[in-house]
Amino acid sequence: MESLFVQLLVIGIKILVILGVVLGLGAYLTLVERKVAAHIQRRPGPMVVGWHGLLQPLADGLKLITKEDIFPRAGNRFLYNLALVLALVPAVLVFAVVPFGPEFEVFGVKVKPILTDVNVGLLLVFALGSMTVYAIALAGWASNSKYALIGSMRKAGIIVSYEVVITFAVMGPVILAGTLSTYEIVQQQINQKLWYIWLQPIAFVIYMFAMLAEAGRVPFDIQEAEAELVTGFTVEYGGIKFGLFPLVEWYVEVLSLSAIAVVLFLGGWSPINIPFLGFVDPLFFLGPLSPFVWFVLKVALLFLFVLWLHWTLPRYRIDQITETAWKVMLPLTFVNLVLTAVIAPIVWR
Amino acid sequence: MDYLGFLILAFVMLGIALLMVFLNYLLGPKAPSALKDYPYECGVPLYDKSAQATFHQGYYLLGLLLLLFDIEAAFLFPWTVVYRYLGVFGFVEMFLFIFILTYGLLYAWRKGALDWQFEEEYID
Amino acid sequence: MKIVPLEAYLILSLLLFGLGVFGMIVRRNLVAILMSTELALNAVNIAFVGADSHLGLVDGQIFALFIIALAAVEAAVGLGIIVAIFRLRKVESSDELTDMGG
Amino acid sequence: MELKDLIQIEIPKLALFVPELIVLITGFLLFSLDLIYKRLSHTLAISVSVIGYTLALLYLVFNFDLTGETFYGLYIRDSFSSLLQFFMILLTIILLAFTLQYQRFKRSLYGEFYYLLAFSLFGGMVLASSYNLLLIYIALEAVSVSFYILTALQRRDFTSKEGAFKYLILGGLAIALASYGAVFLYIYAGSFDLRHVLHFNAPDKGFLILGLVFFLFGLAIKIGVVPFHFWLPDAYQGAPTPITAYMSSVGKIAFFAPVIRVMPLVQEGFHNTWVLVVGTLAVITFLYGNFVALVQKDVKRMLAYSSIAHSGYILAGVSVASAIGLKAVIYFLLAYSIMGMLGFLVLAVLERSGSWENKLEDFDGLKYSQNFMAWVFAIALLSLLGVPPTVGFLAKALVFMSLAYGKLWWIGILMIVGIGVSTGYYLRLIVLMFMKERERRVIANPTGFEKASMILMAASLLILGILPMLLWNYISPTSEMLFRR
Amino acid sequence: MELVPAVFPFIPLSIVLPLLGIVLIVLLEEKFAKWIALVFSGAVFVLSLVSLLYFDFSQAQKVQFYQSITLIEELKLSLSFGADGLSYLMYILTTLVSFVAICWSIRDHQINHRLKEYYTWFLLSESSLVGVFTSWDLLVFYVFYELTLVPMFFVIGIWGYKLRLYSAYKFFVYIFVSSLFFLLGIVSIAVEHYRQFGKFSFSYFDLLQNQYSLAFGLFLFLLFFIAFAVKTPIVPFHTWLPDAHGEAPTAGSVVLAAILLKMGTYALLRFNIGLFPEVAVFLMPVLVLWGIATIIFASWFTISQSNVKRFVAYSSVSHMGFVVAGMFLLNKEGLRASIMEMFAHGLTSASLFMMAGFIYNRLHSFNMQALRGSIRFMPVFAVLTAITGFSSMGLPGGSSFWGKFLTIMGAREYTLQLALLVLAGAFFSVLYMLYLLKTLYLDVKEEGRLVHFTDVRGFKLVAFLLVVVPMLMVGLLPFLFFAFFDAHIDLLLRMVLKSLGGGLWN
Repeated sequence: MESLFVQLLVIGIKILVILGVVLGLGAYLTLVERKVAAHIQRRPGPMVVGWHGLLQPLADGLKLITKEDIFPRAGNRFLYNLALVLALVPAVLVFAVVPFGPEFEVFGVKVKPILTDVNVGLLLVFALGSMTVYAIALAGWASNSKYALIGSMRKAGIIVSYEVVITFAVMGPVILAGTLSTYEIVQQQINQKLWYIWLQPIAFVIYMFAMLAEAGRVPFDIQEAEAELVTGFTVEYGGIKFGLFPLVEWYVEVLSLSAIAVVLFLGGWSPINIPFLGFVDPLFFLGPLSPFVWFVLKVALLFLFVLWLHWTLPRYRIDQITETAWKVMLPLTFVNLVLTAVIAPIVWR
Repeated sequence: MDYLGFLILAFVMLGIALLMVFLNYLLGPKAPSALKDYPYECGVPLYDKSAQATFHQGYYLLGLLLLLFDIEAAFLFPWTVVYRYLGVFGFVEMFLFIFILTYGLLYAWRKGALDWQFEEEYID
Repeated sequence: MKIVPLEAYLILSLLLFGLGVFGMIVRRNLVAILMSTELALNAVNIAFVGADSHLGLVDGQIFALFIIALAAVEAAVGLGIIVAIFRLRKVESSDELTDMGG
Repeated sequence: MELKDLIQIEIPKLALFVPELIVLITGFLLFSLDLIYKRLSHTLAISVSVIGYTLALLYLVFNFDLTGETFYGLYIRDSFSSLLQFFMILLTIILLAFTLQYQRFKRSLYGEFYYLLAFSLFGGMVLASSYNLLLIYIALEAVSVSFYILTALQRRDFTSKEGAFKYLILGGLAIALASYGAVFLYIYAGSFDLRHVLHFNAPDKGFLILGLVFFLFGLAIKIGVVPFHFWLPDAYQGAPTPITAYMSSVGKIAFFAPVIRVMPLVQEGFHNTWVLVVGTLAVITFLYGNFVALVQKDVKRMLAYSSIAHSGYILAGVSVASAIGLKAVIYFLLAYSIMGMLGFLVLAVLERSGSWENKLEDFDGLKYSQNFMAWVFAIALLSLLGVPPTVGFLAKALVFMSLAYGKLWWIGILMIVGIGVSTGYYLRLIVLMFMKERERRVIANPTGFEKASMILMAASLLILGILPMLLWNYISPTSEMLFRR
Repeated sequence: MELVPAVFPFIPLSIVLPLLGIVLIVLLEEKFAKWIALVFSGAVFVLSLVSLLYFDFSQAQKVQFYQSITLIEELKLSLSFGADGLSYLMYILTTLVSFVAICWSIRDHQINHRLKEYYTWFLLSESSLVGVFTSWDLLVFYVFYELTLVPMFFVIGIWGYKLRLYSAYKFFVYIFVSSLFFLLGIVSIAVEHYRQFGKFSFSYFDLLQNQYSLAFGLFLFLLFFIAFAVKTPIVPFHTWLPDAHGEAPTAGSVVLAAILLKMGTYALLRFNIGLFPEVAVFLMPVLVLWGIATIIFASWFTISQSNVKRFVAYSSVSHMGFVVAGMFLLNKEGLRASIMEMFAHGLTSASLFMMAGFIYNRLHSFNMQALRGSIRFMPVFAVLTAITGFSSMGLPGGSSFWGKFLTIMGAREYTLQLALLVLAGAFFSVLYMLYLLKTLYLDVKEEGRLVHFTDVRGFKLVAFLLVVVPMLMVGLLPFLFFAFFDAHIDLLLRMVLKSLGGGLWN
């Protein structure tokens, strides 16, 4: 048992890492997106600010911060601001239960690279994920604008639908792992020498779809629908408030959900898996750093996949989105759940 | 103690979020004008003073469905964790549960609750 | 280790419960009344969890889980009835539910 | 300790649970039928329900002596639960004879009706057979939620929705109160089993009394005891009339069952408190119910208030926490379930007449156009009033007897006042039906099934009154058994 | 009390036969209804007369024809029937008057609709009345006691006169509510039996063994008394009676006055005195004076009536005053007087109501002024009325004579003043009856436009004769009737004396 001071120190470092990842990386992901989008569309993207636009996010941020604080008339100022807080805080908090790698020892202190390793970690993820509904509904409501209201209702409807789907989808891996702790789930996958994606392809696909929907990514970005709704529920937000909503929605959430996907299906920090036989690590030369790199790689891969979809697919209608959730995905998750329950004894041993 | 880090992070984030809320107020210019706070309406005058009207009933239905299915999920999670100790008994129980759940879904489907434009007669 | 004494849980839950009942009585909006009943049920949940931490058992949490579920059912039915009421008549507040002289 | 060691699996003794299981399966079958057919054949639905319930009933009858506990002691089958379940199933079967015509007339044919009926019946049956607060809570919700929806199942009828909403809100409050009571009982004894809780001997009984008060107040709302009765008249009036009949009979049995189970467990320590609290509630209930019923113009609402009053009479029996009181209570409960149901069912048939509005004037000279209905209604009313030799009389006599046993003369005298007041409104109906001359055509021809059911019920009111041992021989050992426990 | 088992089920048969009749009436056509009723009530009447042969008058204090079926063992609730002398007398009165009522109805013009129902109610009433007088299980007694309400309620309400709805309502409410106190009393003593002997019982014989403290006994006595005081009725509780009797159809009034009122006094005698002799003694002065007050007030009310039916009804109240006063004198003469008056009043009131009904059929009015001198041209009717009137008045040789005379005797045993009070009451009752007879016989209408009415004949004559002949028998051969109840009176007096340990009201 280390002293309280050491514990606090470790926690502080972890928090700094998370904040760095979320706010720093999150901001830079805007640039990544713009670059990827541009290259998909055969154009260069931001090139002016810095080398290949590397300073673009900073410039954007500065611009947004120095805008005037405008508040729509007849709105509710408290809820208007509360919405922003509610959007930002839970989204970042999800990272508290993301395990970035295996336990290691520095200066005689054992450190788990996860902020809060609790036995209900996964539940925490969904609890926090549900909070976004409040943020969005409040944002739409407090803005007192029909565009905002419609956008927020659509978004809330989608989240509501996919919340159910995603909850049932993750039950497969949980059955296999027998725990809700995110760290333990990864550990189980390593012990069982199995990425759960091999046994849970349906769940994985559904999870990815649900992730897109929750994060408001194409093809499920009907709440934005620039052509009809301008920018949906953020239409009355200005300045940095306007900047933070997409940051949270498009980047932080996608990142966190991708990380959870990696944890659940792709074996977390483990290297490439050959089912039931073992792991092959082409990055062995990195030594103790290799798990972290693997983790980042997998998340990045998923993120890029999302970007790729974003700039490739058209947009669905709201009824198609919700009806797909209830009529196709939810029954599929049920089937998956029963199947998993049947085959689960194979992996327990 | 497990949640200490979580709490600290929560407070830190709360601070950051509040900072963000007031950042524009602190740093931005202050030049109010009559039309700046006018709700966006594609340039035409506002039709309704308040946009906080009641909305499409489909959203209510979605809310109801979420309420029910999410709660069922809450029942399934404990089961998923201890499933390996329950054996066949656990499987049968769960199967019944999922069966009933599926039934409920089918019911909602059949009654049109899942359709965006549902038929009117099922409501009253 | 008991960090929080039982009394604290009970006082909190009683406050919430009282708030729920109070809301049921004074609120006029149908949805708000419904939410008040949910509040009361959640107060019970807090009390159950508190009792569990006091007694070192888990039964109370099971009860709480059931309360959550059935509260959801009740809310669903309640919302359904409210929607039906709205469809028949644009009711603004519970004062207008007086067709039977009640 | 390992998680593994905490888990003990008990294989349920399903033989005990078969009647409930059959009802449940019937419910699911009906549910499936409603799903499969876009336009459900209601005759089919009714046949399926009747067959299912009859099977359950037969099982119950042939295994009446089956007793035992299962589901980790949550569920108990004893003669008490068998008796109550028998009545619940039987009354539900009878009810089904009346629903189709009524709904057809009101254009409220819903497939939901049948399986909600089945589920609420299931809930009621479980409610009658548990000492466990958790199971009581769940069963209570199963019954209540079904009732909320059933109440609202009248197409394009605002009163129906209004009644349902009020029922829902106060029902929700009731559930919250009851579960809050469960918290205190849990804190007191660390268990949800009422037997364990009430026999637990802690020096400080504060939590026990607090818990019991909350728990029973919650149930009191469900039953319709007076300071908490506000939902009842509205819900009863707004609900489709067969449902009102159902709520006043099966619902009442179900909601009274836990109270009856608690009653024998009342200890010496707070016996006086029990008598005072329950007795006072009983008195307020029947006095209020009777006085308010007296001024009602709407007969359905009047019968609803009379239902409140009868809850009061039953509670008066409950206040005497002794074996004779228990017998009186069970007898009264079962008797009321028949006569209350019959009263509402008659209205359900009469409502099919064109301009019928359940107003008092509608009953003028009913005898001339609807001889049969008038007679049946008269028997039901006389039984509700407690005129011998109907079953209602013996029930009241037994309650009086238990009051005499408990030396609660004040309740007895006040109960006479209550009954005296009730004479006013019951007799008024009989006077209107038989002695007013106004010729008014009421066209509501009951079908054969309806007629047979009504004859059966009216006859049973008389027969059980004349030959009380038919019921008594089951009730007496049951209550002795409950007291031994 | 000793029980003598039945050789033949006379009493159960008398209860069941009318019910069988009801079944037939319901099943057959309407035109047969009256004949079925006549046959069945006649059969019961004959049955009761035949049973006279088997009644052992030497042991009239024993309960004879006793039969019992247990309903609930645990509560000792049983259908037990039987008759001691007192019950038996009432039983015969019941079968007689029921038969008379049905005889009368057959040619009653007022009874022209809903015949099936009408006769159903009368047969039901007969059945339940027999049950009342012959039940030895208190709860069963109560059942029959209440059951008598229902037929009369319908009879008043459907075939009555103008105020029939109000009267029916009032009748039912008064008696129903008051008898709930009686019910409370019954169950209380059954529970008291449990306290003292360890088991519940509703059997009269078991309950006789109960002992009560004076305060508790007083409470129970009052519970019983409230019911019977309303039923009897005693003056402040009598207001239902003129309405009910006045508005009922003739046959209904006959049954009401002749038998229903007797239920109250019978029950007072059987239960209040039988079960609580100590309390009866304790309350004796009050109750006797109350009875006398009833006589005087009721007489006063009677004389001020302009409606002849109400007149007769109020006269019934004053007669009941004699019954109550005599009963609570608690000596041999008083009790004899009381029982004789019960029987006699059963006959005279029946006759008087039939008289009123008969005149109504002729004149379509109950107004005293309208019927002045109306019976001049109906000699048979005039004779019958005269006998009835003088009997009721208490003329020696008339049936009521014994009731009044013996009451005065009984009162004299205590003090002269009391006897004088009773005498005053008797005087008043003479007064109003004379007034009635004067109106009927001596007054002449100014217009002098008198029609020759048809005299009484056929079924109505039979009905009249059936009550007038026994009336004469009571007046002239009282000892025949003393044989019925003297033994029972001795038994009661022994109980009273035992509870008292000596002198009365000195």
